[in-house]
Amino acid sequence: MFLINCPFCGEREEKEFSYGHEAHIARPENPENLSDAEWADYLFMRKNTKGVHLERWVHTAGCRRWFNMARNTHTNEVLAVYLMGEQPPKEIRDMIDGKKKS
Amino acid sequence: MTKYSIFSLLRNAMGYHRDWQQAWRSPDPKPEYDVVIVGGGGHGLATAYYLAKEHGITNVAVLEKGWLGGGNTGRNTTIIRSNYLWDESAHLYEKSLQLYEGLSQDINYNIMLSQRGVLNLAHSLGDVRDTKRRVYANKLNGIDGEYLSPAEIKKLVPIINLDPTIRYPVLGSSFQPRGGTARHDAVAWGLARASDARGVDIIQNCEVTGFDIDKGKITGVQTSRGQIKAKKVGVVVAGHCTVMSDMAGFRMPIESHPLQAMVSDPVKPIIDVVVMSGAVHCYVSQSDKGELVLGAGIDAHNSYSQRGSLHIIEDQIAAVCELFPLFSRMRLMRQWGGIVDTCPDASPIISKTPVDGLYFNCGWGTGGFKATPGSGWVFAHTIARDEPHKLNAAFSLDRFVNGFLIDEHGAAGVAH
Amino acid sequence: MVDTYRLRSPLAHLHLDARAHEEADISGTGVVMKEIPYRGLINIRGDAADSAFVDAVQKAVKLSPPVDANTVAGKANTTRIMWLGPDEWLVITSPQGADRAMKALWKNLKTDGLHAAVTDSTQARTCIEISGPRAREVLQKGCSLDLHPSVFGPGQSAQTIVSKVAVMMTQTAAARNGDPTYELYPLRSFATYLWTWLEDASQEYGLKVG
Amino acid sequence: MSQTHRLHDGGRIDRSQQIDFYFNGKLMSGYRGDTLASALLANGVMLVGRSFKYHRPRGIVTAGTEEPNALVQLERGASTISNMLATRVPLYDGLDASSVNCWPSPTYDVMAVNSLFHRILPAGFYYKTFMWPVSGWKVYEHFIRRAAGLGKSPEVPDVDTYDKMNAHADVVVVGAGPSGLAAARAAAATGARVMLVDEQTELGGQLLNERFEIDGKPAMDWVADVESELMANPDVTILKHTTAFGYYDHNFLGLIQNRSENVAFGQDDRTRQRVWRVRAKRVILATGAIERPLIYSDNDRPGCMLAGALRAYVNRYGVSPGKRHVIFTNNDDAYRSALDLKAAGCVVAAVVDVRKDPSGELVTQAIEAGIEVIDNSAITGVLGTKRVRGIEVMKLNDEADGVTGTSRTISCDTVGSSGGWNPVVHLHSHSAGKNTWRDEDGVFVPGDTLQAEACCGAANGSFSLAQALNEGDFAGIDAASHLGMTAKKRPAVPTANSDVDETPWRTIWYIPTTKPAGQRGKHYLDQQNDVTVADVQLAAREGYRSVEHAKRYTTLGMATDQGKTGNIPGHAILSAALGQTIPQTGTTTFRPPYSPVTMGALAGRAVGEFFDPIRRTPMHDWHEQAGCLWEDVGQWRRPWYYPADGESMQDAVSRECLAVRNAVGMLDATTLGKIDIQGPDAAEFLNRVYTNAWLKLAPGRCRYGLMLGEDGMVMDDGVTSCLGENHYLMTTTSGGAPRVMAWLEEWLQTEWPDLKVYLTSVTEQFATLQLAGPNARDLLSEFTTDIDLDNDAFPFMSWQDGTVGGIPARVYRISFTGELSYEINVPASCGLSLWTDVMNAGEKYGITPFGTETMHVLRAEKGFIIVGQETDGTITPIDLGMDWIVSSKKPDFIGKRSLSREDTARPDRKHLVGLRTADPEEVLPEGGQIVAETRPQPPMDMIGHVTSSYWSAALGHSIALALVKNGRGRKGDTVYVPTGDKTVACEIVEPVFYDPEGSRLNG
Ligand SMILES: Cc1cc2nc3c(=O)[nH]c(=O)nc-3n(C[C@H](O)[C@H](O)[C@H](O)COP(=O)(O)OP(=O)(O)OC[C@H]3O[C@@H](n4cnc5c(N)ncnc54)[C@H](O)[C@@H]3O)c2cc1C
Ligand SMILES: NC(=O)c1ccc[n+]([C@@H]2O[C@H](COP(=O)([O-])OP(=O)(O)OC[C@H]3O[C@@H](n4cnc5c(N)ncnc54)[C@H](O)[C@@H]3O)[C@@H](O)[C@H]2O)c1
Ligand SMILES: Cc1cc2nc3c(=O)[nH]c(=O)nc-3n(C[C@H](O)[C@H](O)[C@H](O)COP(=O)(O)O)c2cc1C
Ligand SMILES: [Zn+2]
Repeated sequence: MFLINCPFCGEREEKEFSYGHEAHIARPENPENLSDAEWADYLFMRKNTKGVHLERWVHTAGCRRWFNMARNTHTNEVLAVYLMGEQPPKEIRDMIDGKKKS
Repeated sequence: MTKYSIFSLLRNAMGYHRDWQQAWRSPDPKPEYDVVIVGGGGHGLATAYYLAKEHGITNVAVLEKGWLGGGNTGRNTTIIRSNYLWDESAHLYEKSLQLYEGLSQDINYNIMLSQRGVLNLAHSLGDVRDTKRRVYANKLNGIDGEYLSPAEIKKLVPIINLDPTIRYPVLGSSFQPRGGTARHDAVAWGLARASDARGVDIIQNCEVTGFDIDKGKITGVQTSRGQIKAKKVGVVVAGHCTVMSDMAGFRMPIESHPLQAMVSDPVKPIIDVVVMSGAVHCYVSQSDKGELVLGAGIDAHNSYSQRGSLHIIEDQIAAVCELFPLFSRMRLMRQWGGIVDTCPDASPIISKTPVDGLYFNCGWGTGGFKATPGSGWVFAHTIARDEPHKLNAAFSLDRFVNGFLIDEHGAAGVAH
Repeated sequence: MVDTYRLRSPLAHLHLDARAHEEADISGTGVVMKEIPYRGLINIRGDAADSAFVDAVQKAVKLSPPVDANTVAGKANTTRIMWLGPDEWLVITSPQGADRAMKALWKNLKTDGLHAAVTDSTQARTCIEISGPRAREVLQKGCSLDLHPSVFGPGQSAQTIVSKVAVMMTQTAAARNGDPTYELYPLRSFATYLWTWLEDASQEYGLKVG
Repeated sequence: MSQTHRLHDGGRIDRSQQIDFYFNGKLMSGYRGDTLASALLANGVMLVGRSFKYHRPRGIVTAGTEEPNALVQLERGASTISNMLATRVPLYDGLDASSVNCWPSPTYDVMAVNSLFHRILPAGFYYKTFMWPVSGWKVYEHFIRRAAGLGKSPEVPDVDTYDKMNAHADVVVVGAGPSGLAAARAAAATGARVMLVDEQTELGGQLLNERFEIDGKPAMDWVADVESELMANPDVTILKHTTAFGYYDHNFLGLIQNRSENVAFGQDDRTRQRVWRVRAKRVILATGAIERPLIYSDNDRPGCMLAGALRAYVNRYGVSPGKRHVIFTNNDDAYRSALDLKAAGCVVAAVVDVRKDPSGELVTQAIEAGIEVIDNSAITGVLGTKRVRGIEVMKLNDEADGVTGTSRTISCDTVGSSGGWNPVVHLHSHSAGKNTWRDEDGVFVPGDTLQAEACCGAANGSFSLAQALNEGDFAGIDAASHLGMTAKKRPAVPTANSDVDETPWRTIWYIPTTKPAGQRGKHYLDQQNDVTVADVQLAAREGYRSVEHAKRYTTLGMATDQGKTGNIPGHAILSAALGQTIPQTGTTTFRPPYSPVTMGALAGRAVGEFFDPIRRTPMHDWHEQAGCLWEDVGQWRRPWYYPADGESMQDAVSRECLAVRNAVGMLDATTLGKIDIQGPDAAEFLNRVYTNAWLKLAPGRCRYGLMLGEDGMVMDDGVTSCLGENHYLMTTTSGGAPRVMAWLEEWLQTEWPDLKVYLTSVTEQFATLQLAGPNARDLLSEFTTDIDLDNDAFPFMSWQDGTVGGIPARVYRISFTGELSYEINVPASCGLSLWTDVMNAGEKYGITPFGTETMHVLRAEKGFIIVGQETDGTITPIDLGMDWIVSSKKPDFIGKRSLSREDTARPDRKHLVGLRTADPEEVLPEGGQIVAETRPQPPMDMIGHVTSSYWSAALGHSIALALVKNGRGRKGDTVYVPTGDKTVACEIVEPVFYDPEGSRLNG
């Protein structure tokens, strides 16, 4: 069971949180202008990265706030926690890019 | 291939079992195959087997990054049933169950199919309604199934707690008598042996690390053991399918989650059917060796760690103890996890892809062991003919675009 | 105010008063528990960085909403404000002070130009107070927070889970002998489960109803 | 005295406290401090049970958790426990144990015939046979399954209770041997919060079994000193008889504590066992090492033990395991056993050593003590079946892969073998810690890990006492310093005197005989599952080459001991058979639990009434007293119906329905979700989450809304009211409330943070009394003076504030029953009081309390949907015929785009329709499948299913709602519902059966 550092309440066990799946999927501005395939991409297609995964969590049993988290899905290591609306810290972006290059 | 039988066993006993052949060879990869199957789980092996058997395509390699059957095939709770709600699913899983029923003889390897019957319990009025709906649908699809009252359940599972005052009392159940379990490893090994006998190369410790795609058409795969050319490639890697689709350059509607299972210490027979409860989240059967084989639901988060969290098990075991208070004093002997590939509509994808000659079979999530032969059978057809069989036509990747989903969440409870 | 004879607390059916009467001598027990119903509980939302909001709260209840996570402003048994999240607080008042606080908060916070919310939750929860030398152990049976006094001392608060029940929780000033006192605020529909569970978990230490 | 094998003195047992116990029904006695195993041995009992497959007689092998053989069924009836290790059961008064897997007794076991067929029962034989005839398998399986299992499951529910404790620590030390004690002491000295855990009943670890000295005093005195020092520190928690069973991600440990001395029963109101869920900042694993057996022919005979176990029994329990002992070793440590046996006055017939000219100090001591040392030799056979009678010894050849010369027989009844030690890397491995192979002595030692963890002492492959103490001390300090803590006064590092010069081990995994494996006796690797060297070799030969295949094919390491003694030798044998190195082969995966964990303890208190909370409304007690039956809705319990004496469900529901249609009924609607919405953008927010338009709802008015998922499917519904400017109250379904609240917050916080809206759940703030029926207005008017109930002043779909019965109330005029209806919301604490008053006053109006079933019938008569019944996650509003609620003007709302996909836009999707059965008395089964044409036999094409179906007392005929493919295009058609024994014909009709004009709810 993970120990998750809620950016507002501090460290709590995973059971207090709900998982919100992949982060940074913005809802399209004008859905009506999208093709079915583009809409399906938004609705269903997910990164599911093996390695550094950017995801969302919500502190359900605590402050009820949503936040982002970078976690290695292979090792379950939590690499960073950052607020909604923020981009992942630079070192995380580098990790992801580094991975892309390799 | 030496035929397995009581006679060959006796004959070999004379020679201290020194003369048994290898169940399958461990050849080096050839430079080129007609078909490369990526993933040596049950589904990949079944695909290779039926390619050879049904379609005469024998220049086939199964590439497995670890040991064959070491993925979800080797870690599932082995529940087999075909009583799914929607026609598309029911037909596919029923095909699979029928293939299972003849598989031991077909592949000459005893997979220990045990059709002891599967119960899916209902604990609320809503459950009852959904369960009956599924049973009615099953019947009209020609699938065996009944709805049982608590009294009828008691006859099948005398030890279950039917006290109507418990938190979530058992109000009824569906029962599929032909459902049951099979020895998971034997399914993988038997299919490997039978495929090998038909000329399929089974290559373990060979990880696919990339695809060779030329003008939208597949030409081969990159592996940890070098490049292998292939006219067609079928990918059957369960939890790793998006790792593969990333390599091929298209997106999938799949997430990989830990799913845990566990066994108790071995005891004398005490429960004779498979009992599943979606509502209180547990399922139980007893293996031929005597362990209780137990499972529950997935961990919510994505993970490739092949480990899950303790709290999932705590909740699940509480449910087991509620339903079977006498298991409270029994002990867990081992727990483990798999990486399951969940699809938004809880149905699999057996499909052509945007890349010519590249086919994907995935999304079985928590419930694909029961589909192993059927999945291989339709996937072999899809690869051989470059078009789906009518049994898997609905399970295409396109359905996420056009909306023809096959949503098995609502009525199937846990999908094992 | 409603006639008190009409009020029935979420745990009334457990007849705790009668038990408290019977078990009046609480010396030597490990755990003492009681229900404190009808405290004013008012949920407020707003932006703590906005001085207009802070001033409005201050004006209404003479306290500023705490900005430190997991803390409570104000003294036990007086009006307090519990931090619930970065933009959410719970104002706790005496039963008598509830209506007045609600009105004052509404009046001050619901003014033009201020985006704030005020919601009466007085009826939605009850308070279970648990104290005694073994109170912490009882809670730790069902709560995964670290309740060690160095971490969760008087004035600390949290929203968390005890057994399977979501609670707002705070530690009020420790007793003179150092034994802690905790207040748990579960939703009223869960109160019976939580009380019964705590009672069961307390058995081995000796429990009295206070 | 029955304790024939008890030594005259010595041991840590309390001879003043005799304890009587039963084994296989026979009364025996031992002392406090004994384990069941030591007491059995004291009584001369070595044969404890039978093995799984061949039913071979099996004895006690070890003195600890690694025990593969000595399984017993502990106690009987409700407190029985299967497959308990005799070596880990502390003796208590009246203990009642019996052998497993044998009948009638371990001495004479009928199933031992299996052993005769062992030649045709090699690994995996069942995969090769039982296939013909096809129908035969069912019969074979029946017999195979009958033979399954070792012990027995209880047959009655558990009598004990369990609980859990959550804990946090700076440093958790697992293992309280010298290394763990040193670590705990060093860490505690820094002020860190330390938790020290050991599965044994006493601290000391291996020291309990030895005659070592530390800091110049007997080692156990040192242990006692450390213990009292730690006990005095309030920040140290010591848990004895507590096993760390699993090590999970993010430094989370699961421990299981035996809380009662008597492992089979709880005592003094306490729970029998407790699971500790521990979050550690740092973890120190000082879990020691497990001695590994030498794998010689017929090494499973009762009397074949581990060398270390022999001295454990002598030193710790004052028991001589046998009358004549032989030590068989590849290392010097086993000589300690010989010396300790000898010192205790036991007979040591010989030490057989596989090494040539062993020369360490302990060897010299043994020779000086007059013990015969037979070097460069191997045990090639064991005499005796139910107890060792002697051994055969031959010289090893140079490669140690064969034996030479003539065999010599040594008579003895006990053999203690030692093939070296394996660090207990289990916990380290649970959370993906790696292990590395150390070639010089052939052991896997812990390698890299992701956790904040360190290993020390024998667990780290450091086998000497001095090393254990040193490493432990360092690990303790190091762990604390990672947390920024240092000791003001650093305690001195303990010193040991026990370290002596030792000859290196000679690692021989397989002790040869004159014939290949399997042809002369059996070399057991996994004693519990009867896995032999020949089995592993067969697996390799047959292509099961991966260590994981070999494991599964042979079942090596899959028994209750999980291969603690047998795995590594087994993997070595496999490596040899494949011609590769052991690290190439690798190990199988270590998985929790370290040793079996009681399921009841994992469930803890969360069983029975605590399995899951029941949510109670303020009126719960009233309903209960009124004798209602309950329906579970989410976690809520709601009245389902209120049967009068002797009334059937149908009668009760019909009575309730008619009361609402003709008089007035009252429903407890408290459970409906209620969300308070405030903020300048509240209307805009509603506009985005609902399918219909919300910008123009005036204060005082209510509107029904449907919420879709982004996939266009109906997710929830409810009525939302405008309470004032920028202030709304949304209601949701009872079961869906938490999900809807979470869903709305998610949109606000993640997608639309710019919207100024605050949401607060107020479900529990109110008690909600729903009055429905033609008399509702008259009845309500008796309770209020300040609410104008006139139809014009208070029309359908509006609300008013006021007082009801003197209680401040908000009354909504909304209706789910199709009747004139008011929902009265009062402060929750007043709910019961008002309910009671209204019930009393309502008598003259014919008031009847009604439950969810009646509500469902009434709404079905009106064709109102229930989300989750008419919908199942695949249904759009258009499917439901609710196009009217889907705004075509709004550019967007959640789910809108999905409605225009190819499949969702199809005109012939399933539609909600009504069904009228040809026979008006016939009530269709809910869930029944609908066909357009029947066939004599399945399969039949299904076109839909019955979603709701009831007897309508008001209409005098049955009614049903259904989802049918192209249903709206089939109005008037006859369709069929095959129900198994018959087929019911019905007509497709409009889904509204009652008062289609809505005059009643508007009136
Ligand atoms: C705990 C648990 C319980 C379950 N219980 C049930 C049940 O009771 N009933 C049921 O029907 N189903 C159950 N399932 C689901 C079922 O196990 C799976 O759906 C099914 O086994 C999938 O088979 P597969 O062959 O597709 O995948 P796998 O067996 O996972 O095979 C995929 C293979 O692909 C390999 N691979 C991955 N990447 C690469 C690469 N790059 N190159 C080469 N090879 C690669 C993997 O190593 C793996 O061996 C359960 C699953 C789990 C985890
Ligand atoms: N000379 C040799 O060949 C040799 C080999 C091995 C050990 N030893 C001796 O053993 C001792 C090693 O000391 P140490 O402290 O490293 O180990 P130890 O064996 O003394 O202590 C380990 C303790 O950990 C406990 N333990 C193991 N797993 C556990 C779990 N999961 N949960 C709870 N408890 C658990 C064990 O019961 C034991 O009490 C020294 O005295 C050393 O001389 C000698
Ligand atoms: C149906 C089934 C039954 C099992 N029975 C046992 C068993 O009796 N003993 C055992 O140790 N493991 C048993 N296992 C678990 C395996 O040992 C192993 O944990 C699992 O296959 C996952 O592999 P891994 O732990 O090596 O990752 C069983 C697994 C399955 C799927
Ligand atoms: Zn938080």
